[in-house]
Amino acid sequence: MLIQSILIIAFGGAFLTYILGKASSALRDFLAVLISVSLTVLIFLAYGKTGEIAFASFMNLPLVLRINHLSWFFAIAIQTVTTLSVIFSLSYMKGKERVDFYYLMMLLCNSAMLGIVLSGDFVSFYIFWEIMSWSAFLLISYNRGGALYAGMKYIVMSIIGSMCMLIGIMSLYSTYGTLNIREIHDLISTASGEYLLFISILFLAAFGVKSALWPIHVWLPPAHSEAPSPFSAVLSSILIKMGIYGFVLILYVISGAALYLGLGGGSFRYILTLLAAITIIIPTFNALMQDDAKRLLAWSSIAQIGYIILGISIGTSLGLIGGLFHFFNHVAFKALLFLAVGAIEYRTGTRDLNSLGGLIKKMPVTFIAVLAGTFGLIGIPLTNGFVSKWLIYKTLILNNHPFLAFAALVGTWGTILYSYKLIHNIFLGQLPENLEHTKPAPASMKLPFIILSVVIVLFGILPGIPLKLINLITASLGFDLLNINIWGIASESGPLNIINIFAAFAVALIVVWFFFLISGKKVVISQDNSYAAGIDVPKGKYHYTVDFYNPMFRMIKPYFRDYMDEFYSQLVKALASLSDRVRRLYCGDLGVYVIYIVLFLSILVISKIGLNLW
Amino acid sequence: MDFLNNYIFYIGAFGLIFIGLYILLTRKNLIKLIIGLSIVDTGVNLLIICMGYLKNGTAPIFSRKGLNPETMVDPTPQALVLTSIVIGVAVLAMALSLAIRLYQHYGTLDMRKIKEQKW
Amino acid sequence: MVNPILLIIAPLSAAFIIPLMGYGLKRIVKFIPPLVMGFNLVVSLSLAPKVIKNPIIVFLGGFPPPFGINLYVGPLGILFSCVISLVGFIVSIYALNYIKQGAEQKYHALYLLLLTGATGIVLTGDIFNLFVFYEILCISSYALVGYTGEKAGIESASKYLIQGSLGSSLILIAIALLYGKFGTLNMADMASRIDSVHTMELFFPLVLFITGMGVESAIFPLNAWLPDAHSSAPSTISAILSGIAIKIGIYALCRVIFTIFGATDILQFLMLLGLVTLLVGEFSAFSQDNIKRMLAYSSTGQIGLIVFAMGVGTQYGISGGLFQFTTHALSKSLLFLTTGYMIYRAGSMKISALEGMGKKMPLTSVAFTIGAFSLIGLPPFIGFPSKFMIVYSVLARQSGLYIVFLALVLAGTVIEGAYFFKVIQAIYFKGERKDDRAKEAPLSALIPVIILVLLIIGIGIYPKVLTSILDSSAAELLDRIGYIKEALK
Amino acid sequence: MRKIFSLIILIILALGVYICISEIPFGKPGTAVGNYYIEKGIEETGAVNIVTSIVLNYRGFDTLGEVTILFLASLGLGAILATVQNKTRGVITPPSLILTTACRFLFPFILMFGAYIFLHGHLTPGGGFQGGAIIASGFLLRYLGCPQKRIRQSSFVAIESLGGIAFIIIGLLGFTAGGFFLFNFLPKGVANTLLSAGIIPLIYIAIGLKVGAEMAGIIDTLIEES
Amino acid sequence: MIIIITSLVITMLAGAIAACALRDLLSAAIASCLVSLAAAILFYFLQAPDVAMAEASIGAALVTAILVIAIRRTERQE
Repeated sequence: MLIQSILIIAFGGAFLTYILGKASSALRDFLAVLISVSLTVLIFLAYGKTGEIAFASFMNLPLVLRINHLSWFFAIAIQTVTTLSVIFSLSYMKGKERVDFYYLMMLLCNSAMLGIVLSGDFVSFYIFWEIMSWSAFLLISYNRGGALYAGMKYIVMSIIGSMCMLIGIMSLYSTYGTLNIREIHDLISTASGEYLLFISILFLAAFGVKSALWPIHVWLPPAHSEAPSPFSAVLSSILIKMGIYGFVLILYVISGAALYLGLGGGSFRYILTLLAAITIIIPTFNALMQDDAKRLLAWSSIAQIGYIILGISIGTSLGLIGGLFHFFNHVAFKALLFLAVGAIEYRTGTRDLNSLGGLIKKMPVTFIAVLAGTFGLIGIPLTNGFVSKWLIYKTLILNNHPFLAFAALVGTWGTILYSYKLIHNIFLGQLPENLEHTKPAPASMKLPFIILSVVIVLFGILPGIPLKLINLITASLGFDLLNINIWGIASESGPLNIINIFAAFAVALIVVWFFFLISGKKVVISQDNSYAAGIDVPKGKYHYTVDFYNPMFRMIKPYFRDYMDEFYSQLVKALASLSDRVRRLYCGDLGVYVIYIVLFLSILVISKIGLNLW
Repeated sequence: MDFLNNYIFYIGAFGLIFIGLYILLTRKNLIKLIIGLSIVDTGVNLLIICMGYLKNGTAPIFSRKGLNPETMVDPTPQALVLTSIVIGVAVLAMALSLAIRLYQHYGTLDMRKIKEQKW
Repeated sequence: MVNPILLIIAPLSAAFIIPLMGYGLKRIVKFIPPLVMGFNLVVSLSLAPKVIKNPIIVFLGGFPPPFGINLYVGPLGILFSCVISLVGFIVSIYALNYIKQGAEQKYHALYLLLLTGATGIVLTGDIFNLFVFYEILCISSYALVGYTGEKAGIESASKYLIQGSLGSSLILIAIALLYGKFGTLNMADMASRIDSVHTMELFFPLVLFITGMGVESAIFPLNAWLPDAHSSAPSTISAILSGIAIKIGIYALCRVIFTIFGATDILQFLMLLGLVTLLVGEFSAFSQDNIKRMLAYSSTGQIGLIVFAMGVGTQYGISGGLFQFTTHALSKSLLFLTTGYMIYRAGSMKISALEGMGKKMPLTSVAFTIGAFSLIGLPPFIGFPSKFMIVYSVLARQSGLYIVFLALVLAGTVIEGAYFFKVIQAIYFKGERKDDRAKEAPLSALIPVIILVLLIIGIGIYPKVLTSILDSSAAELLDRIGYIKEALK
Repeated sequence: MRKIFSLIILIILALGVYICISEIPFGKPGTAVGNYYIEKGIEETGAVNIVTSIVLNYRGFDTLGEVTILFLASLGLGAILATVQNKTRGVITPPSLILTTACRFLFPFILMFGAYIFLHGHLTPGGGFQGGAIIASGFLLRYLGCPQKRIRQSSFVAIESLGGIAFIIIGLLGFTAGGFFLFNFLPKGVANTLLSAGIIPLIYIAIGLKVGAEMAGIIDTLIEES
Repeated sequence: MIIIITSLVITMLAGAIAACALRDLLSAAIASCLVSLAAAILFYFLQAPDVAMAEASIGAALVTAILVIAIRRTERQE
C-alpha cells in the first residue's frame, strides 16, 4: 500500500503545486518542499520492504508496482536529489517568469522517475519512461534561445530510444504473453541465444540513449548547459541514471547473471565494456576543452557514466558492487557540483570560466562544497569516490582486463586535470573588479551543499553503511555475498580497509600541521610581486587562467572533435534535404496527378498479367 | 461476323472510356478535361447497359398483352444508368462552376500554369 | 429500438429543410447541424450494445436482400457511425460562429449532406448504394473545399474534383464488370459467389476498386489532392475531411477487400502501400512552414499507419487499425480546430506567425500540445494504446520482414514527433506577441476543444471502453461467411 | 513525351480489359435478380414499366441518394458562384423575332410534354428524370428566347426542397404504414391504368418537378452572371 | 441491323476523337453532344428506351448547354 501512496502523493502533489501556484507563490514553494520532504520520509520508511501490488490494468495487462532493495536504493537517491534541488531552486527561481510551470514539470519528472523505479511490469515502466522524457523536454527548453535546439536534440533521440524499447517490450509480450518482470525472469531462461541478444541490443539502444553511452551521448552537453541549473543538477545526477537502472534491470534482473555471461558467446559483454571504456576517455578530454562550467560538468557526467557501466558490465559481484556504489557517489558529487555552479551563476550572473576567479574569499561555503565535490569526483582517499573506483579497479585487475584498467586510469588523470581547472578558474587567482561585491550563496542554497558534502565524506570514511545494502542487492541478483564490515570489504579476493588509510592520513596531517607551526614566519607576498620577464606587470587581473590547457589543446584538438555530433548533424541535414525532395513529388500540376492514378492502376494490372504476382 | 455481334458494344464502351482517359492524361485546358470526364461517364453508362442486354430481347415494359417475360432484357442496369447519368450531370455542373471561378481568379484555364498549391 | 434508417434520413431531411428556412428563420439555421448530429450520436450509441451481439439487417422497401437494398448495421458500421456523429457534433458546435462569411445557409446544408454520405457508406449493404453515397460524400467535399471562394480554395477544389471523379468512374466500371459476372448488386450475395481472386476477371475489378477508393482514402500515389484540399479548406471542413472523410475511403476499401473479395493475399501489398504512404507523408510534412499543410501531410502519414495496421490481417491488427482510426479522428480534428482560431488570430498560416501563442491563447495551445502528444503516441493519451496494439499485432506475426517494416513505421513516427515538437516549441518557447489582437478563442470554440481533450485523456487512460466494440468489428470484417450468412438469412 | 507515355499505359489497361471482358459473354445474362424483377414486377409494384418499379420500389433508396446528389449540385453551385462580386450582365445578342415568338409559343407545350412524361412514368418509358430534363430544356429555351423575363431564384429553391421533402415524407409514410422505409402502401390498382402503381406516380411527380426546378436553377445560376 | 450499329459506334468514337483533337472548345462541346446522341440511339438498339430518353434529354441537351454557357464565360480557344 505504501508504494501506491508514494506515487499518488508525487503525481497529486505536482498538479496541486501547479494549481496553488496560480494562487500564491509562497504557498507553492512551501507545498513543493513539503511534498519532497514527505516523499523522502516515506521512502525511508519503505527500507527493506519487498512486495508487489497490481494497481490497475491496461488492455487486459495488469499494471504492477513492486519494491525491492534495488528499487529502494534508486528511489532514495532520486528523492534526495530532487528534494535538495527543490530547496535550492526556492531562491534560484525567485525572479523568473513561469515558475509554477517549472515546479510542475520538476515534480512531474521526479514522480515519473519514482514510477520507473517502482514499476513491476514493462507497460507501466514504459508509461513512466515516456512521461519522464517529455516533462524533461519541456524543462530543457524552458529558458528559450539555444535551449530550443538542445531540447529538440534531446527529445528526438529519447523518442528513438523509447521506440526501440517499445519494440523490445512488445516482442517480449508476444513471445511470453506476460510483461510482469518477475514472470519474464522465470520464463526467459528457456529463450534462445540470439533472441536474448536481439532483446538486449534493443534495450541497450533505449537505455544507452538515456544514459549517454559514447556513440549516442550527443544530446547531453547542450541539454545540461541550457537547462535551468537546479534541473540540470537533477538531469545529470539522476535522470541519466535511469539508463543505468534499465541496464541493471535487463542484464541481471531479466536475463539473470548466468545467461548474461554467456550471451552471444561473451561477446556482448565485451562490447559493452569496450563502449564504457571509450565513454570514459573521449568525454573526459572533451571536458578539458570546455570554457562553460556547466558544459564541463556535463562532459564529466558522461565520463563517470562510463565508469558505472564498466563496473556493471564486468559481470562479477565485486564489479557490480563497485558500479552501483559509484552510481550513488556520482549522484552525490555531481549534484553538489551543479548546484554550486548554479549558486555561482545566481550570484555572479555568469558561468564562463575565463571571466571568473578569486571567489574563495567571497563565497567560502560554495568553495568548500566544490572542493568536496571534486575530491569525490577524482577519488581522493577518505571520499566515497575513492572506495567505488577502488572496487572497479580491483575487479578490472582481478579479471585481467589490463586495457580497460589503463583506460580507467587515463580517465582518472583527465578527471584530475579538469577538476583542477574548475576550482582554479572559479575560486583561486585574482578577483576581477566587477565581482568585488558578490555576496555569499543564500542560506537556502547552503543547506544542500552541507548535506551533500557530509554524505561524500561520511561514506568515504565509513563505506560499510551503503555497501551492506548494495551487497543485499547483488545477492538478490544472483551473485554471491561478500562479507562487508563497517570499514570496508574483508573478503580475501580484495581486502579494503579504510581504517588504516584513515589512520595514515591522520598521522600525515598532524606531521604537516606540526611543520607548518614550526616554520612560524609568514612572509606576506603581494599579488603583483612576480617576475614577468621584464615587461611591467599590468595592474588589472593577470593571473593566467584563460585557455588553461592551451598547449595541450593544440595537440589533441584535431583528434577530439566530437565526431559523433558532426555525424548526427550531417544525418539530420541529409534527412531534411531528402524530405525537401520528397515533398517535391506533389508538384502541383494536375496532369501529373492524373498520371499517378492511372500509372498506379496499370502497374497493378501489369504485375498480374506480366509477372503473375497474385 | 459473330465477332462483331459479340464485341461491337464492348469496343464502343471501352473505346469511349480510353479516349476520355487519353484526354484526361494529355490535355491541359480544364474545360477539355471536363469534356473528357463526361465522355468517360457516357462510356461507363454504355458498358453498364451492355451487361444487361439479352440477344434479340425486348424492352422490359409490359405495354401490350402477350409479351413473353423470358425474352425481356435485364432491367436492373437501366435503373443504375439512370442514376449514373444524373450523377454525371451533377459532377459536370460542379466542375464547370469551379472552372468559371478559376478563370476569374487566374485569367487562364491552362492547368500547367495553375500551380500555386504545391509542395 | 430505433430503426437505424433514421441515422441517414434525419440529416438528409434536415439538409432539405435548411434552404426552406431561408425565408423567415435565418438565425436558427446554424443550430440545426449540432441538433441533428447530437440525435445521430444518441441513436448510434443506443444501438451499439445491441449490435455487438448480432447485427441488425434493415430491408428498404420491404424486399429481401438480393432483390432490394438492405442496411447491414454491424459493430463495424456502428463504430464508424458513432465516431462520425461524435466528431460531426463537436465540429458543428465549433462552426457556430467560426463560419460567418459566404452563403452560410448553404454551408450548413452541405455539411449535413457530407455527414449523410459518410453515414450512408458505413451502413449500406449494397455495392451500388455505397457508390451513390460515396458520390454524395465526394461532391459535398468538393463544394466545401471551394466554399470560401479564395484563389487557393478554388484551385484545390477543381484539382480534387478531377481526380475524385476519375476515381469514382473507375469504381463504376468495377461495379459494372461485377454485375456482368454475377448479376447481383448485394455485397453479401456477391461475396457468396466469389471464392478466389486469382482469375483475371475478378482481379481486374478488385484492382479498379483499390485505385478508385484509394483516391478518396489518400493512399500514396493517389493522395496528391489531400495536401491542397485540407490546407485551403476552412478549418472546420479540414477537420471533418481529415477526421472522417478519408477514413470512410479506407472503410470502403477494407469492406471490398475483406468482405466481398476475401483477398487475403493482397494484404501484404496493402501493408507495403501503407508503409510507403506513412514515410512519404511524414517526410514531406517535416519541412513544411504552413501549419495546415503540415497537418494535412501528417494526416497522410497517419492514414499510412492505419492501412499498415489493416494490412497485418490478424484480428488484433485490424482492431489496432480501427483504434488508430479513432485516435486520429479525435486528435487530428482537435489539432485542426485549435489551429483554426490560432490562424484567425495570427492572420497567417506560417508557423513563424504562431510564435508566442502559448501566452496569448493558453487553453488552445495546451489543447494543441495534448493533440500532438496523442498523435505521437505518448502514454497518458489515446495514441498510446492504439500504437501499443499495432506494434503488438505486427510482432505477433513473428517474421523478420515485419519487424523491418515496423522499424520503418516507428521511424516515421519519430519524424512526426520531431516536427510536432518544433511547432510546440514555436508556440510556447519562442517570440513575444506584442499585438493584442491575439486573445483567447471565444467560448463556442473552447467547448468542443475541451470535450475532445477530455475524450483523448479519458480513452487514453481507460482504453477498455473501446476494446469490446473494436474486437467484434474486427471479427466481423474478418469472417466473410458470418457476414454472408447473417445478411442473406 | 507525355502522349507516348499515356498511350503505353492505356494499351496496358486495354490488355487487362480484354482478358477480363472475354470471360463475360455478351448478350446472355439470365441473371436471377433480373428475371425475378420481370416475373414479379407487376403484381408486387403494379407498374407496367419494370425499370420504373426498380428505380422507385426495389432500389428506391438509390433514387433518394440520386435526388440528394442533384440537390447537392445546385447547393454547391450556389455556394461557389454566389460569392462572385462582378454581377454585371454581359451583352447578349438580342434574340431574333423568330426565336422570341417560337419561345413564347413553344414554352407551355414543352412544359406540358414534360409533365406528360413524368405523369406516365409507370406506364410508358421515361419518368421523373427525363420529364424534369425536358422541363429544364423548356426553361433553357426561355432564357435564349426572352432573356428579360427572369424567374426569381427563390421559387426554384422552394420547389427543390419541397420535392425532396415530399419524397422523404412518402418514404416515412411507407415506414409507418408498412414497417419498411419506402414501402408501397397505397393500393396497386389495375395494371396499365393511370392511377395504378401505388406510390410510384406520386414520387415521380415530386421528382419530375424537383429535377426540372433543379436543372433550371443550375442553368439560371450559370447564366446569371454571364 | 448490325451495319447500322457498327456505323453508329464508329461515328461515336470519331466524335470522341474529334472532341479530343479539336482546339476550339465550342466545337469540342458539339462533338461531345454528337457522342451522347449516338449513345442515345445505341441505347435504343439495346432495348433500353428509358435510358435512351434520359441520355438524349440530359446527356445531349443539358450537358451541351451547360458546356456552351461555361465556354461563353471563360475562354474559347484551348
